[in-house]
Amino acid sequence: MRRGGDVAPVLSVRDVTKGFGGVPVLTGVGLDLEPGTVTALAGENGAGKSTLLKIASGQYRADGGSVSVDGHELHGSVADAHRAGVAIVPQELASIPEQSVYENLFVGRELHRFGLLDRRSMIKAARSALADFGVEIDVTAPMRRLPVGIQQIIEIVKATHTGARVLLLDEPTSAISEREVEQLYRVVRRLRSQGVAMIYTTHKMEEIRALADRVVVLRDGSLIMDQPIAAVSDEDIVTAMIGRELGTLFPDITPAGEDVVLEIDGLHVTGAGGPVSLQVRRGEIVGLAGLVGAGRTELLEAIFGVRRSDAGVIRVHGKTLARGAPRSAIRRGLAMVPEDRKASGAVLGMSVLDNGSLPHLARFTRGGVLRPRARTQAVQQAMTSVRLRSRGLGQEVGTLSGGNQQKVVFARWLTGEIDVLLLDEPTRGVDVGARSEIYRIITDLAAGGVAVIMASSDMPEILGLAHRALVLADGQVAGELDRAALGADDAQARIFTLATGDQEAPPAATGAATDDEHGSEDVR
Amino acid sequence: MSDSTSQVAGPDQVPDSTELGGEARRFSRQWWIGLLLRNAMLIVVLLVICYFSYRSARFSSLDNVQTILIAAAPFALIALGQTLVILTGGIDLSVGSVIAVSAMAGAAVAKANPGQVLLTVLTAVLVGLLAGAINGFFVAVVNVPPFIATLGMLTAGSGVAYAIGGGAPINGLPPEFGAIANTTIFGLQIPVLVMIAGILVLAFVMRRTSYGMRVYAVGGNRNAAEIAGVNVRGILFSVYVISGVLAGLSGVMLASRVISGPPNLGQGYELDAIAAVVIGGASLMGGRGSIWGTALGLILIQTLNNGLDILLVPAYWQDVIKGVLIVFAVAVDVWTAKRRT
Amino acid sequence: MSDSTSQVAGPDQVPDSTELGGEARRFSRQWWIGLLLRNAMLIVVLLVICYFSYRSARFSSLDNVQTILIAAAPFALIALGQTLVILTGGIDLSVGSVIAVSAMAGAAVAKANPGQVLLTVLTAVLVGLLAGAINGFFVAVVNVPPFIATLGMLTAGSGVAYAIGGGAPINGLPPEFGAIANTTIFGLQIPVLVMIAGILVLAFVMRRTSYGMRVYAVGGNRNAAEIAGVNVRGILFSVYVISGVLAGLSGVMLASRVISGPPNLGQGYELDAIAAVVIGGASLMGGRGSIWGTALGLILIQTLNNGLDILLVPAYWQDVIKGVLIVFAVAVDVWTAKRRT
Amino acid sequence: GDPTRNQGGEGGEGGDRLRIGVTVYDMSSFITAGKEGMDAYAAANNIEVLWNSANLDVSTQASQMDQLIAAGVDAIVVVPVQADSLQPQVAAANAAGIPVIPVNASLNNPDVAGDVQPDDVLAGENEMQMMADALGGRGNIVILQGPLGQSGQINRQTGIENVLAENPDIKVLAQDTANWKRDEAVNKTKNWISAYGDQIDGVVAQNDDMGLGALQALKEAGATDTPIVGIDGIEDGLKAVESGEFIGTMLQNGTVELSAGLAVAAAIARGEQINTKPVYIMPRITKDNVGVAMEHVVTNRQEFLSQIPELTAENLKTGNIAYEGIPGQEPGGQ
Ligand SMILES: Nc1ncnc2c1ncn2[C@@H]1O[C@H](COP(=O)(O)OP(=O)(O)OP(=O)(O)O)[C@@H](O)[C@H]1O
Ligand SMILES: Nc1ncnc2c1ncn2[C@@H]1O[C@H](COP(=O)(O)OP(=O)(O)OP(=O)(O)O)[C@@H](O)[C@H]1O
Ligand SMILES: O[C@@H]1[C@@H](O)[C@H](O)OC[C@H]1O
Ligand SMILES: [Mg+2]
Ligand SMILES: [Mg+2]
Repeated sequence: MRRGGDVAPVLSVRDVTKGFGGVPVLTGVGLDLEPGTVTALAGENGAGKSTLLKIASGQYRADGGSVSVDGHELHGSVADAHRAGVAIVPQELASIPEQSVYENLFVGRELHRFGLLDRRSMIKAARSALADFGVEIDVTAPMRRLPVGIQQIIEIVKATHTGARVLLLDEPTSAISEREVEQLYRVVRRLRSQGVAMIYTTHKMEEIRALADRVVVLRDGSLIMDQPIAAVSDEDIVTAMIGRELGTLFPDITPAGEDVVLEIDGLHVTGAGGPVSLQVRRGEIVGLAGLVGAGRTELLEAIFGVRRSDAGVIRVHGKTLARGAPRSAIRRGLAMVPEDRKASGAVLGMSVLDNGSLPHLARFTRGGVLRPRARTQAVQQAMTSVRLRSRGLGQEVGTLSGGNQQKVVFARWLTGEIDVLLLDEPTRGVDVGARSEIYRIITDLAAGGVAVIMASSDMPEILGLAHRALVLADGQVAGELDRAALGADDAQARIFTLATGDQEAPPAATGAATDDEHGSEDVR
Repeated sequence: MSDSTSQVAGPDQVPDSTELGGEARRFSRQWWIGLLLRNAMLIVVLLVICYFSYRSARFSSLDNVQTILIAAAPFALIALGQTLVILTGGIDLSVGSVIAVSAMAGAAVAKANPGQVLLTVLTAVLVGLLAGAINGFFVAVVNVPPFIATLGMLTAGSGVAYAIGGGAPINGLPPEFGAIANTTIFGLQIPVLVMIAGILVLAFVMRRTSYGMRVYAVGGNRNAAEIAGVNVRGILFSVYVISGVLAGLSGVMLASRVISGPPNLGQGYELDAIAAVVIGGASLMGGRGSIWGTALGLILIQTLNNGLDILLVPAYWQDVIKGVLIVFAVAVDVWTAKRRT
Repeated sequence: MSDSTSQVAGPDQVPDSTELGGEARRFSRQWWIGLLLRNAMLIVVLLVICYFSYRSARFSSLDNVQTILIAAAPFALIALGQTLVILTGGIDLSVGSVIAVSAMAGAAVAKANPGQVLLTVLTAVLVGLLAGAINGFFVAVVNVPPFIATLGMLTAGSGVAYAIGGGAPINGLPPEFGAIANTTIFGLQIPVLVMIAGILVLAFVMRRTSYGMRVYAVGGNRNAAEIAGVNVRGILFSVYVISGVLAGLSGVMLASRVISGPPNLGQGYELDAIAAVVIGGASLMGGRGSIWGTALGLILIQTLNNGLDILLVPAYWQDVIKGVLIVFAVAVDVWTAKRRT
Repeated sequence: GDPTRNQGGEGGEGGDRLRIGVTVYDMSSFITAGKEGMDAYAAANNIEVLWNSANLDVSTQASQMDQLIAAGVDAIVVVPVQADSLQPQVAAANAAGIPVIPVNASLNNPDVAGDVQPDDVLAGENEMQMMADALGGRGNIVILQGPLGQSGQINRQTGIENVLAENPDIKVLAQDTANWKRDEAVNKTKNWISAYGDQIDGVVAQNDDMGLGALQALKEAGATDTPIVGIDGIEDGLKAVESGEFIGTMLQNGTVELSAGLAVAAAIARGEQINTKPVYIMPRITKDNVGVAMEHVVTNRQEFLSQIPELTAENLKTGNIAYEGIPGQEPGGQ
């Protein structure tokens, strides 16, 4: 245990308070970070974690209390914090879409030669820094072309390479999968050994266990636990977070029906792999696993029609669906929860009520005129079912905490009838308490006959919820695991093997995996 | 403070994003400060009005209010259309030219068919609609940036306006042409009535209909709107068409008021219209703004135009004062917005 | 597709975000198509030039190229400043007025101190700098939306320009005042040289210095830039100052070219300048655009202005043609950009 | 084909066909009417006109001058955007042996080869005198001005002030620019009506368009018998004179004035001896003589245009370039 007590803290937060529009969000939080330690910061969605980190990195000014680095007080300015050596990986990714990967990595600390930009060296350095994470991409490509997962890795690389003495990681792993998480662990441990003080926010217990020296829990803006990791059990942490005990995370799943609801045949996603063929039956939850960049997001987007596809047939209840036409998809009962809630999920400037009623707007109007009561009731109900924490339906979604935004993006589909639910990282950033609610809703929907495809980088989620999992690699189905296989001890290892393409059998480019109605034992 | 999880506005409470937390009690000091902060621009406008009323008794006379209203009407129409366009994250630079083209077209028809007032108005509106549809096509379908699509229309439209008159204004219009703008109903001239109707209808549409909500959604986040099933292209197209139609209406009313078709009518109006919208709190990035805000912006600009004339401030000093005041008004608004959260 | 993982531009290949993957082989059919698609706007511009050259031998004469260059110079300067401003996601509507104010100030100084050419230029530049600093202050520090801050300056500045001359132009300027714009070095007039220098210097700064990279970053994502330690306010302030200084320079050169101080000099130039920047591929949302692109946009606009005059196209048809062509050029560019990725 | 390709050299080759470059400030209605006069004169006199419009931008006009010089025209007629400008361009033209003739607005440049200007001071004096007479030398007026700084605005203002100096009992309540425009004038006047109510006894507008705007404002305010006077004699202005809504206007017939400008330029280019600086004196139009003006400007325009070449040639000889047979005008009288 590193908590010597005699080591001077690098970062100390004293009695910080903060409110928005008169509503307190932090109520007197104090925290000391010692060099070479990792502090896990946990708490429900909306507990105030991100707000605390934003104050520590100068993005917000605290209403009361102080933040100091090495005894020098920071005055709520990003520049101050930056100068003092505080770096942050924000929860909402802060990449510069039009700039290249290497420019994103080096902006603010550009490399020079004879006083001029040394692009060549930056490119080289960028490549090797990313190689550290096993990511090999064209670092001169613009950031906007990369999937969210890769962007998140780049954010991590950026923050970890600034030579910061205090590093604040706000849910750095929400969009990346196991393999990349492992690389992140390595980096965090290396930085710890170099004496960097870190706060690591996450909703995943494994990550807390794997990295943290100490765990701090916030609830409703107050600090209610600050303990060495060894001193607390997982249950202690969860109870501290949600103020109650959590039952089982994954509800039981009802067996799927027989008739096929969604049928994909030879779909070629423009610019991605393929062909992909698959079928989802009534009440079936199909998990999509794979590494970052495997093409899960692209596949879901193509099915829903927001991404172009070159060839293939999509059928819903046996009737062909026009490709590339999201509105007709919605009319046919499809719904989608996109991966990137900020870019394509919520309209951040609009209220919870408006966001919540957007997908099924026609249900809440008469002759084009809104029916306020029906609308409010339906949205209210949907939002309550996911335990949304907001100041009311009138709150702007952009001012909700990250996890609560995710809940809105998910719950807004619950206001009307749907047949097919396409989920892309549905619980990204959602706390354990609310997560179990979302899982319950997903299984309830399935039980009611909805066909679900769920892409997720959260392995337990796939293992615990899916009737069947498809593993994607390079835009194609590399293999399939049925319920039994998913329940087996080696499930995780097998998925990983399929995803990395290390298996004996090549990932035949066929839809073969799906023509087996009853699910095969193994990969073909 | 956030006592339990979700606190939701009751079904009959109109949920409003500017609403303060339910905690802040009515009429408390906090509440008053909040009220002031939320209505900074309104207060600025009221101060300006008070100043002019204090300086000249004539300013607040009923006659002068009429004068302000009739001067405001053609601006108001294009500012309304502009509000919708800006809410989608676009901009319509062409309104000034569309005014000119439809005024010229209307004037040409009126000259050839004296007495056919309805035909005249219809022609002007159709010309506006056509111009708007062209803008909308390039923005929504071809994906040309709105600035360029409508700048092209601004330039080309102005040329067409001149071409209609062979380079000259259309003079010698029949007096009936004047009826459009100069008929008075309930003591108000038709353009003023049209303006009031326009404001009420659009305010209703934007707050109470699904169309309004979709316009906000498209401007707030185009991708998200698309995934939520909004016909993004249709919405984009529609706002340019509405803007065009309103500009056409504005053009024919302006021309009717002076019974003439000058090809440079409306020149530069676009900037004043956009200014009104932005003063009213809209963001040029889209998704934020309101019809009421625009009305407030219009009142500020028109009040300044009128009051400074009454105080006999020379035109160029008027410009200086207007420029400075617009920036300060918005600065105050920005400053209070920061306090508000 | 997605043939393999890492495709990196070789170290000596200038890394450029528009570069196609290294895989596409040189001179293959693919490569040619890529080349065409990437340079759609250049091709449009070349086609326009070819057309004019074919229609009139006079167009491509050396004299006429000089005429185009000297006409382009004052626009080029403000378009360069505008490029930086737009890269940060802002807009500078005030350049037209800043041209007028600094021309009037320069003219006033020149009249009082005939022969003091340097003093004249310095005054104009300082006036531009001051105007830019005021814009920059309101945008960077007070957070007033750039559209409003610079619209205020546009309005107020135009008033000030008139006020300097008491509502009239400054007449009877000494012939020495003409030296600034009408002196020829190596066969090129000073404004042309200043324009060329401006383009080269700024192109260099934007590609090769951290300042340039940070300007892009601020426009690309303000928050990200801030977190990465970029002095966002400083950058924002600086681009408005640069734009102001260049407008000041542009103003004094314009006035010197005609040896006159007209208070309406530069009126409406802002739209042409912004158009050049956007035609050059910049996004008004910030973060995308380039000095070379702007230069291309300038060439398109100036070539049209000149060529249509030479072909004796009536002024109003010129507007129609210009408007249509600008939209089509950008439409082609947008269309090819879609094929490209 | 290239409209300019065949005529490369100095002076042209086809007989003594002339190529004359024209650059005007903008396509205003005045200029549009003037162009018709020029075209008529050019067609009858073997002249090719290279017509450019500067969109009210002085630097565009400079570029158009450069272009015309490079094209080697025989003379340049310029209707300047800005008085007192284009010094370097005039010098360059002179260096290339091309005479420059400003028309309608002055350049204040001693090196111009000719100068064809309206007497705007006199026009201002005349309109103000009409108003003074109508008011009986006593009352309150407002003045609507052209764009500040334009020579028309400055000189007409001087004329107005000259007459005001002789009429101390006429008070100017307000004066400001409405930029020659009707729609600006209507709002400006209405605002003044708000400020002064029925104290306004007369409106002096520096052109007809603004006077017509004032007329509308007065009508809206119910003050229909306020005297208004304008300048230009455009169709609607003449009609207002006819109907008594205007007490009068000063006729500046662009067709006649610009055609004279072209004629002077052509004569200079051909080396003919003429008065190179004739002055255009605007005739006073009142109810008594408005009929003839109306015929020339509106009702009988085609016929009038066909007479333009002859009329212009005649006027050049007599020296009264404004003569068009309006009752009160003398062919030779300046
Ligand atoms: N700009 C803002 N305006 C109003 N309220 C805000 C704003 N930012 C945050 N809040 C509120 O502050 C509370 C704390 O949010 P914060 O983002 O810190 O939560 P969090 O603990 O990071 O949650 P998550 O796990 O979902 O990321 C939330 O209730 C949120 O709605
Ligand atoms: N490690 C990588 N190396 C190269 N290209 C990658 C990599 N990761 C992603 N890509 C690119 O991303 C595309 C797939 O992105 P997509 O978002 O569909 O994947 P995903 O499986 O959903 O991953 P994520 O979980 O990050 O969203 C690929 O076509 C490829 O171009
Ligand atoms: O009379 C004016 C004329 O002299 C000017 O050239 O253009 C506008 C007219 O009203
Ligand atoms: Mg958070
Ligand atoms: Mg994904």
